[in-house]
Amino acid sequence: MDLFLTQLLNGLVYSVLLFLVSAGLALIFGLLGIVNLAHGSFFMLGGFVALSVTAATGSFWLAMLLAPIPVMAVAGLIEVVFLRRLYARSQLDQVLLTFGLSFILTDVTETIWGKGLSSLQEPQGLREGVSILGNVFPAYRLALLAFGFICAFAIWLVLERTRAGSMVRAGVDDARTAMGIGLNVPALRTATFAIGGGLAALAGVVAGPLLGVFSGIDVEVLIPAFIVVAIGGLGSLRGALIGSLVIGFADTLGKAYIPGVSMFLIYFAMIGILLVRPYGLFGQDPAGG
Amino acid sequence: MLRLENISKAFGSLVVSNSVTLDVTAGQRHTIIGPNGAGKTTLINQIGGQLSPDSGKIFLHGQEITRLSAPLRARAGLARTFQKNTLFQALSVFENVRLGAQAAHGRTYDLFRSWRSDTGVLAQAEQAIEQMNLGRIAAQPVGKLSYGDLRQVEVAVALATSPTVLLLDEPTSGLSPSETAQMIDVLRALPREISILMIEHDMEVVFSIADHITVLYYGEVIASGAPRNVADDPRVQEVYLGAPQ
Amino acid sequence: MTSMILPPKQPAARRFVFVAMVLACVVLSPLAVLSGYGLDVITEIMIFAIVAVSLNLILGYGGMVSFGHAAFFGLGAYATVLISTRYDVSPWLGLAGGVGTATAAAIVIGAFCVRLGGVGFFMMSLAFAQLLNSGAIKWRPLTGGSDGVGGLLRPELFGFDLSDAGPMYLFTAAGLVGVLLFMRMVIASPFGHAMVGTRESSLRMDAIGYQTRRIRLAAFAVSGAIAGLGGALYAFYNGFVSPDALSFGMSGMILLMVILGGKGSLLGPVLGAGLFLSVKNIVSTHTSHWLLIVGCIFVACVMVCPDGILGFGKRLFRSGERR
Amino acid sequence: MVEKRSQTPSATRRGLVRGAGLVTAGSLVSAFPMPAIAQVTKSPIRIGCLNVYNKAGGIYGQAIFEGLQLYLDQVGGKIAGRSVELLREDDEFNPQVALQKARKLVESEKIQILAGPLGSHIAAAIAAYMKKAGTPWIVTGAGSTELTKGRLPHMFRATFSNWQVASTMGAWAAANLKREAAVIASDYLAGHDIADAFRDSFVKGGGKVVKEIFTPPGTNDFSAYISDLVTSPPPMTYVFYSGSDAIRFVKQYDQFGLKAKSDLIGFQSTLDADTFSGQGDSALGAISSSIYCETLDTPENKAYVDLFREKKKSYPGVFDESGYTAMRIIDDAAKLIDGNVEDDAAFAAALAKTNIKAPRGPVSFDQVTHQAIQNVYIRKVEKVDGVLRNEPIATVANVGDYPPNKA
Repeated sequence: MDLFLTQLLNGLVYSVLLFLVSAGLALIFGLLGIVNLAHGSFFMLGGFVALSVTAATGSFWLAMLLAPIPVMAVAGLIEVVFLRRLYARSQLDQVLLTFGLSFILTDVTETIWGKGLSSLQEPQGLREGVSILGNVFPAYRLALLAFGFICAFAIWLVLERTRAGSMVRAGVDDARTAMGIGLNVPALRTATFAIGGGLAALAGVVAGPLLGVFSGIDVEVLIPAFIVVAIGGLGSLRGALIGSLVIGFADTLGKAYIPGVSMFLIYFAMIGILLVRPYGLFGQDPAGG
Repeated sequence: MLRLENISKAFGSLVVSNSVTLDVTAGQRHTIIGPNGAGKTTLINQIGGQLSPDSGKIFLHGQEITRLSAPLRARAGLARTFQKNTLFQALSVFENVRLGAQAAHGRTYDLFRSWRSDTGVLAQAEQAIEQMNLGRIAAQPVGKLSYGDLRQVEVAVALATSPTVLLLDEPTSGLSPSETAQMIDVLRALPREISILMIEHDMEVVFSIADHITVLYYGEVIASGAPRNVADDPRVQEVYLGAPQ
Repeated sequence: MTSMILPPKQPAARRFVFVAMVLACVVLSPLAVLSGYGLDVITEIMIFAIVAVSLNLILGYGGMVSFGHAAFFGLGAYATVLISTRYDVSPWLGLAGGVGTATAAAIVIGAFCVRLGGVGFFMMSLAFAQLLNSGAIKWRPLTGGSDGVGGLLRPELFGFDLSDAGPMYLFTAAGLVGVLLFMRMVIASPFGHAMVGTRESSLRMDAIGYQTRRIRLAAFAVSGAIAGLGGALYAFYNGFVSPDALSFGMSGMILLMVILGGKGSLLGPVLGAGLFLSVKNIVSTHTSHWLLIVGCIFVACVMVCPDGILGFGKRLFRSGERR
Repeated sequence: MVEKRSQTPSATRRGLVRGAGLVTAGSLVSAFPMPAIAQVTKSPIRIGCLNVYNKAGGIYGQAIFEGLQLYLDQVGGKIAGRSVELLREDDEFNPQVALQKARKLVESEKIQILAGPLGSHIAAAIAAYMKKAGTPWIVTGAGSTELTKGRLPHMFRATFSNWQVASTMGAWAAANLKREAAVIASDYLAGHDIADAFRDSFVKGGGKVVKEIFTPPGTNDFSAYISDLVTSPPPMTYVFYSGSDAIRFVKQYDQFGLKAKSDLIGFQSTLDADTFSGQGDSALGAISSSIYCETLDTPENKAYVDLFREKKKSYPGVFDESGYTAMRIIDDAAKLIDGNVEDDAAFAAALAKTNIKAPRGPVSFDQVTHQAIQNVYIRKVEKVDGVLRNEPIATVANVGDYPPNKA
């Protein structure tokens, strides 16, 4: 296979990984208006829970299924105990709260699982390479690619095509009206935050075989995820997808062809796009107009 | 003083200003009336510079200001009030008004002097406060004022910038009858050096202040002239009172 | 002027003497009590107090939430070290260069950031800080990459060798007092009021004739310059700087100091810096659960006293008075 | 000695304590009342443990600390009849913080010896200060070749130097493996240091480096670099990574099928006991050089590994052993001067005389640069009883310091 095509494929895989991380972030911002700096911690927590599940059962698939559940519980709890009191406050307070929570979650994770470096093993059957036009490409990465697009489609389907989705969107558009027509907005918010956290945890599990599972990965994934949502438009899932593609390709192709400036490329992209479109590619001016 | 020529503006397919032309002459008390959704506030926003028109021209003292930013229009002598509360919540009434005076007269980029030292600004602010009879609440934070007081502070802040043209966006909306009467008195007492363009719903206010009325209907001027003439205009009656009687 | 409207002025002269005496006691007493390491710790606190004060200018008074303030701190430090060591000139020139570089960068970066409000500002400031951080890591020949760059020797001042803890402490204290006096002046100046007005309602500021972007940019530049001074002092203090000085974590730490102490007050950030670094110095030696404690401070601060310790104290004091 | 003391009159308490130590060592007792001296000798020995304990490098800092502790526990918590206090300070892998913490340990905590740090940039940052302070300093982790060039009189590197480990591999690989190699390493001081050392000796041995890649620390995804190698695979690839980067790289190297085409060889941290759990079978068969190998068949090592495995399930890595041996060296030196560790100069002189059989093999110090002279092992990753381990396949005995450092 042509080297360029391989690099494109690498870029696509990295984009999918970024999308899985940033989708939850975008969801939470879009629906709750919260810049969640603890999002990386949910990702990390998902990986560690999966580590325990695979250690106990040996099944990666089971880990994928189970790991998001406790993380969702933690996220839900955070929403009920802390965030619920902060919706009326400034965005700064929410940022600071989640920043503080990320420290706490890191410490808790290290206390439970230690500081060691671990990684998840790919599920049986996806460990080998697949030959594409004469070159080996890891089967797991191809599976991840497919999984990412399925996830994107599923999220879109749920939000746009189901009753639950329209309830959530109504709650976003106008909390008071939504309450007026009998929706339980506080419960909707808790559920949204929990689902966002669960998505991050799921990303942590499927990224485990590639990125590893260790304390410190939270900040490592948080910053690129932030760039993605800033570029795509805060709160827009479509934006998160496009932003992931922009950053995934810019980063991978940058590393491959212009290694000297590859580190800057993603920041330049972010600054450039924010300049032209201050609210990101698919973002909406919160002030309207 | 202030002249609008063929101002048009649309949000998508919704036309909010349709070739509006109007003139505010020196010292005039010009009032824009019209039913809800007539595009009155949108028009004020275009004059103030908060929105820019799609086409048409705006002149202030004969100078075109269509492309000028809001702060530059303000410096050219155009002041306005807002319907929704955009005052400086954490500051006192006096500080709110003083900021208005400082904009026009002060050295805003002076970091090395106390605000107290700028006596010209202080005098200007005090004058505006006295004009609006706000002395009794001058030291109170704006965030804690009653609605009626807020409307008066709105006008005081605008006056403090020493405008030549004053745009008032429904100065009496939501006021009690006695507060409304007070506001009418205050506005009538303003010197004729200041021309006023005002949006107003309350016909009593309109007829006690205005010497010229323009009627806006779905973004279009359907009548303009002296109060008596406008009141007799059949189209205006149709719009305002429903079917002709 | 009618005194009814203007808030009363305190009798100036006597108050000034009193404040000056208290200040002198506060500044001089550690010299008598503490030795080398203790003075170093307080010196570091004062340096970060300067940086926190600078962030407070745009955050507390200007309402701009920056998550990239480490950019100016780090640039100031880098420029000071690099100018002094690479070009072999007096560290004083390095210090001037550090402040100058930070100011210039603040003007350029600010021009981008002030166009955006709220989360956009937050993101943009973060992006620039990350960009500089990457630059410091990547540009190894100049910056030494992630290993950092050192070799700055503290100069002399009026015959006192700043490489001793005492003179360095006094020099930094003078810097902090100077910055605080400057801040006090700025806050009370017409510009300070315009800044607060912009924070409260930029729509209204526009409408009464202020060019709010320009005001925000000027505030940003002043803030960047002060942060650059903090960075330059830090370069003097440590003789060394690494990309950590430009990092996400550093920006967060500065932000925490401001919030912890109380934003929008003159002394809040100083208090915040002191408290944060003291707790850190004490706690990190005795427990490995340092992160947990920082996190809890953050959360408690947001939940219980969003206006910082200073604000919390004031509220307590007031409610006590009412009873 | 007395002269030196009068040259540096110090009003600090540390100065007084140090002075008292000098007096005892020099047997100039008469001027001081006896109880004061007795008190000094009885007080615990304070050892500063400056390392990174959180963040990415935290596992290594923790390993070193636990190594120190393990030896101390083994000897009953006492060295030369004095109890020992380990004062743990986290340098956060930040040179700025490290310098401050070093000051704190020396001036405020009044330590008699410093053990640490892990980062070469940390060591470089505190070197000037430590030289001025004169407190003995055992380097337990930082490997930069340049560190011993400064010849700090009281600094001893009781662990590897990058040059020792990497250049040994270069020479051995040129002679015993392939003649062409690509080099890929982390883009910071240690990465360049190690790549240079490997390249120099590899080329000297007749090898050729066909490609060099430096990647930013903390790279998430190596696929772009690996794909680049896959298209025209070099016969072997020499790798330096540590921590999470080591795990990611080795796994991704395998996932892309590069391991089958290009032999994976590397620096010790790339393939060590602590990375195996994350790397899994991807590490199998890879070859690395190190000053330590957990399966060495010596009585010292067997006893050590047994002791280690009583506490932990895993096998010890390079940094576990480094901490353990560092404390052993401190113990021996302290005994040599009857526990009078307050005398910096005497303590340093005693440290210089170190000659022990550590788990890693014989260790002594270069008398000029104070770099540990020790064996370097070539190791291969094998699976024994379902557990990955390094097995020694060759030994290069008594490797010293980088020759130019001595010149």
